[in-house]
Amino acid sequence: MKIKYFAWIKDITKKDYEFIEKDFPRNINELKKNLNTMYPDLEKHIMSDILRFAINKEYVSENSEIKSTDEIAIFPPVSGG
Amino acid sequence: MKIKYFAWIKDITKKDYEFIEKDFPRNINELKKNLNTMYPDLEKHIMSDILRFAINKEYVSENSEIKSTDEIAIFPPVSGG
Amino acid sequence: MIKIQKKEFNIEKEIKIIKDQYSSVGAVNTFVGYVRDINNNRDVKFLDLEVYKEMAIKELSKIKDNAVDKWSLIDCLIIHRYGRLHINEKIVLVACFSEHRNDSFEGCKFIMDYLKKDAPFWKKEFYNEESSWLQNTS
Amino acid sequence: MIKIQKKEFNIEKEIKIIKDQYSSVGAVNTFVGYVRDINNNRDVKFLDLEVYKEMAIKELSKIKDNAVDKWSLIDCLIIHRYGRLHINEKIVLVACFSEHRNDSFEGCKFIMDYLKKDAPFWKKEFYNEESSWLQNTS
Repeated sequence: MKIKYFAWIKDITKKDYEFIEKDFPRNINELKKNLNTMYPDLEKHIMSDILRFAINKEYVSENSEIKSTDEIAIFPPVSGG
Repeated sequence: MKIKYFAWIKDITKKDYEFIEKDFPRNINELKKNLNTMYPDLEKHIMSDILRFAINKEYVSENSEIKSTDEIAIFPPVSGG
Repeated sequence: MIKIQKKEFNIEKEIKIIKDQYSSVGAVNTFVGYVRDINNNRDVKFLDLEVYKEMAIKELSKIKDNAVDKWSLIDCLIIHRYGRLHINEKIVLVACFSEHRNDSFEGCKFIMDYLKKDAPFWKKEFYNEESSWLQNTS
Repeated sequence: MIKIQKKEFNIEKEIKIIKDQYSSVGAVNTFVGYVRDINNNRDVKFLDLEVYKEMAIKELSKIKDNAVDKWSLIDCLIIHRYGRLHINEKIVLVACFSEHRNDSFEGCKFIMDYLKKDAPFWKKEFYNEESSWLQNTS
């Protein structure tokens, strides 16, 4: 499972992406819990609900199932255009 | 007094412009009467109120006064853009 | 800037001339109108565009000033061609320069609406063996 | 067509590539966004634009398809740059091609609104001695 980080999320994780190799979270909520543990500074943002999640380049708004082969992206509000 | 004609008005008047040298019409309504006499084929258009008049390159919507030195333009609905 | 001209224009170059003057511009909305191959279900060959030039400059300047005021535009460019124009040729360009995008969109729409209604230009369309003068609808 | 690229683009050339394919196009509305010298009252030096490229292509294609359907567009072009961009540089171009002008205006506005809301791009602005990540407001 590949996890990608963008914009200021990377300032917290200190990396662009990483792989989860075991104990895969089964859904987005489980992944959020894992992230809170891995990156305590991320917790307040995850709790505040401003971050967006995408599974395989598609937005997810609910607590979707995830598979071990999925690419999950976590990012702050966008600012393109 | 210079009178300018545009688009299909010219097909009726057979000219782009002409000068009125005497018996100047004092206002747009008098000019319309003169035009009806000069160009009988124009009358139905003048009566139907679709033509627009400009005095010295400014639209006039009412029966405005005109002076012997004015440039009057008469034209059909526009189709620019 | 108002330009009424026979010759073709380059969108990039025309916008750049204005944009280069203002580092505060963040948004440019541009409308370009072209001669289409079919109009009112008839095959168009070309069109002749007639203009009352001195009045068109006056009228477009007024429309432009109103748009600049109403939508806080930084600047605004209108180019309208006249003479014989063939299919796929550009007829008109309106570009509105503002800090933020909404003003540029609204300004450009406003100018196009009034240009279509009031600017003294007339199109005569030529078909295979006939021609006809057009009239803008609202 | 969707293009996500580092390099500068020429508005005239990009529009011509699409326009040349359709003689039925009578109207092209284009929006171009630029890096401004001042944002939120701060002097901007330059900005770094980050993108989630594969997702941006997917997301912009979806937005484009929706606009084409909703506004009967003949075609549509979106170019978005990424990487380091300096003041006065172009960031984004959206061009909507239609028969009549209203569809091109509405289509372009629709795409810009959704692009600002959903396309995965992030701007980091650099000032004299600081920098900050931006967030689009609605």
